[in-house]
Amino acid sequence: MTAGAVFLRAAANAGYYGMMTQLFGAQVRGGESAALVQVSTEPIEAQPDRYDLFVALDWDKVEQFAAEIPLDEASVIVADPEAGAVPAGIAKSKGRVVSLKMSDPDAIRLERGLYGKRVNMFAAGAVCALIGVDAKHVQAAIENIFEGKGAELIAANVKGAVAGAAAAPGLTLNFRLDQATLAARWLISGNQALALGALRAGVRFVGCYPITPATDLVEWLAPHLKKLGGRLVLGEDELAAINLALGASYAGTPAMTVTSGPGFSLMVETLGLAVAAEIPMVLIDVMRAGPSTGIASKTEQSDVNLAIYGAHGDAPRVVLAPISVADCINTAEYAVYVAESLQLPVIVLSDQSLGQATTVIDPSSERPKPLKRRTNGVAADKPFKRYAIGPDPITPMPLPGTPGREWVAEGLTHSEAGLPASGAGVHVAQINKRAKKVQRFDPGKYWGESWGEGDIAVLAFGSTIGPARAAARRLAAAGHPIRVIALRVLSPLPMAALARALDGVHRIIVVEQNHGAQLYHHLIGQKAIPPSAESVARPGPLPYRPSEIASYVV
Amino acid sequence: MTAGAVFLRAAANAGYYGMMTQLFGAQVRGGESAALVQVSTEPIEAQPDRYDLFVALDWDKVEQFAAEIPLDEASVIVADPEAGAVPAGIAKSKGRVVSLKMSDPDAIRLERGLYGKRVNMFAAGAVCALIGVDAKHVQAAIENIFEGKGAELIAANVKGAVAGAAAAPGLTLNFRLDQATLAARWLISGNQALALGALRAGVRFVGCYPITPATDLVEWLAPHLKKLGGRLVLGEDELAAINLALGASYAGTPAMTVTSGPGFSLMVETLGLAVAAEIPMVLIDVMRAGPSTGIASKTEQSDVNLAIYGAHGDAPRVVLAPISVADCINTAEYAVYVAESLQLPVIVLSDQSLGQATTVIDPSSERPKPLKRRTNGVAADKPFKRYAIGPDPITPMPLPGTPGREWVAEGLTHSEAGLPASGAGVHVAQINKRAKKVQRFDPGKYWGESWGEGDIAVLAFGSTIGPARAAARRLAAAGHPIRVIALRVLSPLPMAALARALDGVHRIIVVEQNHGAQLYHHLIGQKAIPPSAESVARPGPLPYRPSEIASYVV
Amino acid sequence: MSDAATKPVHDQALCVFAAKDFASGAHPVWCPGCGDYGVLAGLERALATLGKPPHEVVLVSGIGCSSRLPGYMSTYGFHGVHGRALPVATGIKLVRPELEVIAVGGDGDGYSIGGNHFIHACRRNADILYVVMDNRVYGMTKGQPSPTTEPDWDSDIAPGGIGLRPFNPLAIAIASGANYVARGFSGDPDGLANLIVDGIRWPGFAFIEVLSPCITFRPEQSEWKKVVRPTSLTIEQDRAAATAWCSATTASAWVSCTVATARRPRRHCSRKSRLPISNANS
Amino acid sequence: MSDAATKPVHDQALCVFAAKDFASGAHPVWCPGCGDYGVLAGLERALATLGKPPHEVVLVSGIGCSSRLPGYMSTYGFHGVHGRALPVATGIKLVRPELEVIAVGGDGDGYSIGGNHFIHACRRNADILYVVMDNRVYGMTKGQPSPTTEPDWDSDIAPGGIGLRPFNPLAIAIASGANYVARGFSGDPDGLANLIVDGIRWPGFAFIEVLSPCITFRPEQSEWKKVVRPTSLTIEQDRAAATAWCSATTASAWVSCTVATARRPRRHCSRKSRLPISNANS
Ligand SMILES: Cc1ncc(C[n+]2csc(CCOP(=O)(O)OP(=O)(O)O)c2C)c(N)n1
Ligand SMILES: Cc1ncc(C[n+]2csc(CCOP(=O)(O)OP(=O)(O)O)c2C)c(N)n1
Ligand code: SF4
Ligand code: SF4
Ligand SMILES: [Mg+2]
Ligand SMILES: [Mg+2]
Repeated sequence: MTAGAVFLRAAANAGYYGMMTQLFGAQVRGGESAALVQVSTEPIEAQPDRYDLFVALDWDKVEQFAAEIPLDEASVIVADPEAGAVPAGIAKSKGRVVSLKMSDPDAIRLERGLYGKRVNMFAAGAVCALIGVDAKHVQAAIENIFEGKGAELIAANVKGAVAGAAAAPGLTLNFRLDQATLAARWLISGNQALALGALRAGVRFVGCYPITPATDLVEWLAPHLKKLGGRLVLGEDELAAINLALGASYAGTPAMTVTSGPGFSLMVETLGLAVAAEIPMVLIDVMRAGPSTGIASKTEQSDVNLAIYGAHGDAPRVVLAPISVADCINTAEYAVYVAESLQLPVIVLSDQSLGQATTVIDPSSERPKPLKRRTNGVAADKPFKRYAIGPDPITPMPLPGTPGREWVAEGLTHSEAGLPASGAGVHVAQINKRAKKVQRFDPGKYWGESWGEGDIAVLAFGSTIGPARAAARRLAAAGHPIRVIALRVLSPLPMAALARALDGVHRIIVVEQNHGAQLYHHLIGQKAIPPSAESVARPGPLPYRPSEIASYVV
Repeated sequence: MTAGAVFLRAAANAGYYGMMTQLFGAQVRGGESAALVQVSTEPIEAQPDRYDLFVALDWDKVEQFAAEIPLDEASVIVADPEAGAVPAGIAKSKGRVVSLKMSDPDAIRLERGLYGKRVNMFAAGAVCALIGVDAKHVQAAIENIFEGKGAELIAANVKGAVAGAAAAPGLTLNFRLDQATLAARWLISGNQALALGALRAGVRFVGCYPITPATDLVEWLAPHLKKLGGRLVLGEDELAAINLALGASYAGTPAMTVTSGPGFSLMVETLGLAVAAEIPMVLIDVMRAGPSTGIASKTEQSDVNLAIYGAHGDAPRVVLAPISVADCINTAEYAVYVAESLQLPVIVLSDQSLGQATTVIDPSSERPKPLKRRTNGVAADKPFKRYAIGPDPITPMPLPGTPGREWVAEGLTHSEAGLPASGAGVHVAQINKRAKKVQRFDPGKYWGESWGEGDIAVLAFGSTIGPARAAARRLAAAGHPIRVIALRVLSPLPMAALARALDGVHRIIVVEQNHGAQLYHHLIGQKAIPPSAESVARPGPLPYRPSEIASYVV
Repeated sequence: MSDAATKPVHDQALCVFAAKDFASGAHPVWCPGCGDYGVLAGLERALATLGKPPHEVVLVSGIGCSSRLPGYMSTYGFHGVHGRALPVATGIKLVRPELEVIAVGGDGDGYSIGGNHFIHACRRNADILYVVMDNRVYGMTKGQPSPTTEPDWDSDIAPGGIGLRPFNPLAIAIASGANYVARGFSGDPDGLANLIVDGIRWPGFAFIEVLSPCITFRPEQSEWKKVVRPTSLTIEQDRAAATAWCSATTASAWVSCTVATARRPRRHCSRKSRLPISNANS
Repeated sequence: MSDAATKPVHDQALCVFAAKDFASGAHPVWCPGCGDYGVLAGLERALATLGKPPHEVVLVSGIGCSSRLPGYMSTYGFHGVHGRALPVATGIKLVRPELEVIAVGGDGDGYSIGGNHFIHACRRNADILYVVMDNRVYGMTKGQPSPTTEPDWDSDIAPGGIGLRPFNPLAIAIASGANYVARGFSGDPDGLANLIVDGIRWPGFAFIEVLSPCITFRPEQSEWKKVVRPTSLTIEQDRAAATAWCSATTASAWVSCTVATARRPRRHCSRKSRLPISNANS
């Protein structure tokens, strides 16, 4: 892991783009693992069809990762001969095996224990040298990653990397990349990017309960929130987490909860309350493989149905999905603004694949326009009409503490003044009010994005957009231009924008990572695409490869 | 209330069909209320467009019920002149007002206190006499309803009814019904009928938590379960309730949980577990007006989305809806068989309108064919392959206690032996296994029902079927024959049967009681009906009237 | 016990509000005679005594007859879903510490579906007051046994009685780390108002269990008013009461909670907070 | 304490199984050195001692490192969702009283998300055993403070410490009405096996809190084995220990639960059941 991190950071320091994802074995901690790193002079948004280079530190249980680390005859497998024979699952790729002595038999026990990562650093140093990353960038990366761990440890690791770099030329491999262009870039994961966006938008309260793969999002957020005077509260469960957030939001602080599938399922009752009582809140779901506990650490996009349709009763909400790791920042920021301005829950559907991919991004200078919640109730007759029915379905929600505007947030069917009521008139009026907020919601240019031309369109969301775009580039290069349409707003569907994006398209292919073709059926059910549209849907845990999409299209 | 019950039971005793629904004011207990009773020589399945007779015992806060008690110029309003003037909300119906002295100013305080229902009984007696129900049936009804309350109370109530009957001729009203045909019929509510069906199917364990309008279902069930050696356990919350049921089912006892919207929302996480671990269970949702706490005591059909799509991940389940109060028995029984045989959760979507309508039904002699769960695992290698992948997606689940067949029910992605696994192969294999069980599920004739001919079809489910059929009868009589198609299986949609039922139809109208047209979009999304189909959807709490549907159709 | 919490209740300087200023004017849905009217009165009086203006008070509740209370007061309110009042109240208080946040509800809402939030609120120790109107029944759903219901109470859903030992809110609150634990009686709104004032002033989580009869589904509870003995206000005056109090606040607090002790005003079981107050994690 | 519960543990007549007969053979995902291995060993030994065949035993768990345990045993099992082991176990036991039903899990699973089921299982008193492997951390999610975590334990999610008084499982169990409450240590699988045998034989709900170190996220817990002092087996032999035991089982049980008391075998805090056993409502 650390080897991958050093490699990626060194490459980033040298001006390359890159992305790292990680694989872990079954053991909770300390078992086998693998870091998958790509570097390029171009931005990277998806895992590749194949890897060029495979460096084995040891072979222990590595075969379980074979499906996730595609290799072929053109791949090079670097391994320490002392680690033993290449296991069958890796060897069957027919990749060329190159020997490299990495372990230092002379290292004293203390060195191996205390500085145990030296083999890793050797590998990192060697790979950096192979692609042409300067030693100074490697050193800087090591200093950054081992910051605070002491000079001794850093020196030992640098020593390992230097040894690796020295050994690299002996391999006579050519993986040298073109010269990179230096620019101010960020090394960030999707989870961190979502957290950052939420902070930017003013979120200062987070109610949460740990759950993989969303925990690192809140762990990253915790110290930052603290610095900004905000609060992160660990609830006793997800029911507490979402209700804590809802309370804080009612009290005037933009608030959020962060979870993954199982926690999300537990939250839908209170989600309905946020709809009915019209309280803004953001719920981030970093999707993992389901159903039930599923595979906690692996990706899937199978909570689409729950996000759009979860909760009893008619409970309209807004569902967004980030378009890329970089876009996580803007989508999160936008989500908060939508929630605050429409006074309803906004769900952000990310997934493990986006969330835990550490990526070099070009930070965008453009940010969503801030939108605030309306708190300035008009001079009130008593009682204050929090839920007034009128031309504008969005009605002011004064902050508690405001004199003369006292109101009760109400989850029962209620009158304009927020008192429980059970007549047909009030019930329908309030349902219409809430529905109108969503119907009239116009995301403008935030509806999604569209690239390319041609009469075939691949429609995707979240982490399937990257591979779809990579597939499109490949197809275009082969003379088959297609469009890629990325939906940021999954619900309510941006019908007009989508229709424009689909103009002139004769074949629509909806690509998503779940078994039920959840987005596809949603799009058809809402008449956003015709029943003749095609579906490419399969569950996780493997990420889509560009070739998988490209080969379906042609 | 008691007056309505006596009237309905007396009419039933006399051989009439009938249905009673009840209205309550805001006060938790002891406030204003109204009983809506219909009687007829034909079976009744829906609330009418108008009522013939309105008997006011007092006028206190009665106007709040006006929308739910449609009256017109042809209606007769019977009231005690001492109760004061007819309130505007009732008077505006222009119904003819007839005076009838009901209260007995000479009744001593004890009589009014202890036998306080005498005014009610006077009214019941009078109404029974008006439609021609013999006094002996009234007396039997009173004896039945006040059973165990003592002879003195019964005598006093009978006295009141007799007085009412004696006063009836003086009103010179003609509401006399045709002679009824006596038959063995049942007076039962939809909730009771569901409970009965579940018991018939062998449900012997219920985990529940009280919630209106599902509580009376389990309250009716409790003593019966006890008698049959079963158990009803009141959980500390809905999370406990569904997990209690799941545990009991795993252990071999057909088990069920019963709830309404808010409780259902809390249950979807465990619902996903039942899917993943393949444990049979039945979840009855007696729908009420939502979202959130909504209107607890009023009807709506707005949990369709949650029932079909609730739970994170791909979690295929079966969703059924009873076709009528009488059908609640068979649908519940069938639900249990489907759950047991497919080893998955089956949701029964009833609603307050069906559940709390006390109805005279002809019990059906036909019952669903029993289906049992497969417990006889083949002679096992160790470990036992509970989740074996093979041609049949339904694999035996031996009961705990069976030697040599030990297995672990598992909610994580698991191997055939039920051990947690995270590879793509096992994940996809198990997802496919679960999906296949649902895809191959063939409900046969239980898919739904269809009545009538013509090229217009009204498609409905649950409590909207009754008014749709009433509308169809009216339209047919007026020379506009239409079809009514009732779906019992809402998911997976019975595509072939539905296509047959729709054969030759040019206009499809989906009628449902929610704002979002949830069933309609589901049908379109699954391509069961074309996008050109029409939707009639509105929320509760008012029941659909036949005229509402008829006037949309033509 | 801090100074704030032992201040005399009727501090005239603060009394710029009357109890009626805290009434919303909405007509309660409660049955005539319901104990919750007394709790409403007690709350109104306590807030008047404290002199906090209505707009600086937030009442938070779940679902149940008792949970309807926020709608009947002129303060801000949050009538959420069943069982979740405490996390909502905590969220409000943490971001707006200057507001007076009071969670209210019933025994079903608080001890059954809300039980987990209850025990964790006790340890989280946010500066909120929690008032539970315990009628030992689910009133709103028409009479099922709650966690505090006597094991032999007959009902439709549990014929012959639920057969479970009742949940002991005071003992569990103490075991969970609550510092202010008291019990009041809705039949004594003034005594209750005193407890509420104390509880609000208490610098941390304060819990008041109020015996509040459900006259509709537990009509026998109307007898409570006879069983609740008036005891001397200053227990030090009364050796026997002092002894009883002592034992009640230590080991056996959780077995000796009978109705007879209900009206002892300021019956706090307080332990010095071992941790800073209002530290509902950072 | 009933006779069954005080029977000597090594009743040879019953020992027709060896501990290894209860191992599934699956390789645990636990980190090498995790305390849960000791609990697994203790359970295997206890079941061998009891002589129940594997197929008559059902192990029920939620989610967490500790909750993976059922997969490592050769019995029937139910690995459900996070926090819900107890209602599942109760459902199983109520319909199949002849099966031995044991719920296991962690401090997060049992005291955090599962806290409500915990307190209600104590009062419901179904005849099941509940073993919590308490490592004062969420291990599976990589190191966040659980309800039992010390307030000053630093972690990414709560920098500087969560700042809350720890949840006291023993005190809460007792306050909630549990009759059999004990604490064991995973570093002493034999002592633990004794407790488990006792707990299974106990005719009602039995709760064993096991200190089970997480050597990965709480490496300092490997010191526990040093702090856990061996105390004389029969406390009557030791006046000081007896006194300490006494106070620990009464009022202050919930403040004196330090690691030092962890290894006292058969440290039951038992009160005579006030209600019939296994009465998890009718
Ligand atoms: C999630 C959920 N489950 C169940 C209900 C139904 N319900 C409403 S109030 C209530 C119990 C109320 O009891 P309690 O809190 O004691 O209040 P009381 O009516 O006795 O004052 C229940 C179970 C609900 N509204 N939501
Ligand atoms: C509903 C839900 N929320 C959160 C999680 C994530 N999660 C898995 S295990 C766990 C905590 C485990 O802690 P503990 O029970 O103490 O077990 P340990 O791993 O320490 O043995 C959490 C929060 C989940 N799986 N499901
Ligand atoms: S049912 Fe009971 S608790 Fe509810 S309002 Fe009536 S008396 Fe009060
Ligand atoms: S993380 Fe901790 S609790 Fe989990 S297996 Fe490793 S040592 Fe055990
Ligand atoms: Mg109550
Ligand atoms: Mg733990």
